[in-house]
Amino acid sequence: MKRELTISTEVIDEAKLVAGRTMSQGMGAAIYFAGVVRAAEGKEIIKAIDYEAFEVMARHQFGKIFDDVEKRWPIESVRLVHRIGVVAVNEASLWVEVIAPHRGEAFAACQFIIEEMKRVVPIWKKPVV
Amino acid sequence: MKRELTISTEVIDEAKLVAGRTMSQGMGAAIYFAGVVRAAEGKEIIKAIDYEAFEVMARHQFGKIFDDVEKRWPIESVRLVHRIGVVAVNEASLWVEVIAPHRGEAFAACQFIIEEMKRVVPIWKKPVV
Amino acid sequence: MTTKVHFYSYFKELTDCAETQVELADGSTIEQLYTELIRRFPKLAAMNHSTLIAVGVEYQGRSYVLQAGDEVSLFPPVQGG
Amino acid sequence: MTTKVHFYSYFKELTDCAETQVELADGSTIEQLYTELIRRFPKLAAMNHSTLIAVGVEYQGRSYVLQAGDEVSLFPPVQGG
Repeated sequence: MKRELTISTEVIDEAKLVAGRTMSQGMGAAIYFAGVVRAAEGKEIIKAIDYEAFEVMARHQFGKIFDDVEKRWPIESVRLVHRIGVVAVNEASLWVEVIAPHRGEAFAACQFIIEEMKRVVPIWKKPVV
Repeated sequence: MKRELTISTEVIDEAKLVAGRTMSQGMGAAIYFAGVVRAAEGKEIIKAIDYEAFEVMARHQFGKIFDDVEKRWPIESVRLVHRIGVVAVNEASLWVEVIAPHRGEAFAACQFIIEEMKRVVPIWKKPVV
Repeated sequence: MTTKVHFYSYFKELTDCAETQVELADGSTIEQLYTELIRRFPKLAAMNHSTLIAVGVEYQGRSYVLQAGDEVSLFPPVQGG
Repeated sequence: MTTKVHFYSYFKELTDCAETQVELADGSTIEQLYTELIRRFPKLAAMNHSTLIAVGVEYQGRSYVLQAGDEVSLFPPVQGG
């Protein structure tokens, strides 16, 4: 399984990432998830979220999640970008691409990656008011 | 719920579609599904799939699916493009975008749309060998 | 009553025809139309259990009573995506 | 044995500190380290049940026996995405 992980303060250029997709001829499904900063966290109206990562551990934990994905489903490729630092409302903080033969495993793997990330990857949010 | 349906013989420009996304400040999740033509249909190696639609009925049935989505989940917007005519291997025949407050409903609605489409929307495939 | 019938996908090849017209008594059902179509296009018979039928843009069952002006479509299971 | 400890997220604010060092007897566990940290930074005590602890890049439980050179990280529940 190909894997590409980016943890960066740069804006996530989704169109460019999509344009750069590679997919072998046996693959039939590409799923994308973009997680975008919302203006309201609870009842508070915010301007941005400041993301902090314990980066070396985050990379290691993402690697273990990708290992699990590879064992469970016939996924060809996962690309994941997590932005850190200040991410303004309406900008993406997370972008995930999963490429698979069929949509069932693509949806399952994409949801699994996000759920596992929220359980084990050391990244934290702080609202910017 | 905003809805945009395109049934067309033109190549689906995913990067351009993604770049054209609009999303209000309460939305936190955008899901994309791209269904891509595979080189093998069963045991046969193919060059393309020729898609035929009974277009006026297809539009009506997609409309009913979108009505159901609107009743079930707080989705802000659905955009769906289905290509018809000859679609070469490795090109997308279907592209779906769902924008929602949270990822749970975005994933659920996106999968529902595709499953319902495969059940009721009058579009057919013919392999091109 | 004259009813226009459309075929889609490989039903066009089974019937060698994209569109036909059937003359039916007023009050006829889709079932009666279907029986006449099978008489005219015997290869349709094998598809009996997988034939989908729409009147206009809505699916209808075999007991639907045809109205003047209805356009009926027959096709195999759909396969979008 | 000297153990380096890192704090992340609002644990840095609770302790007013990103990094500290603790002197422990050889063979000490994370539980013993944690007891010493609470003595030094009392506000951590309230977070007891939601504190995650890693040694290097792996999560570890309270009974883990610390080795020379281990770097320990303490942080609240993660919130990526």
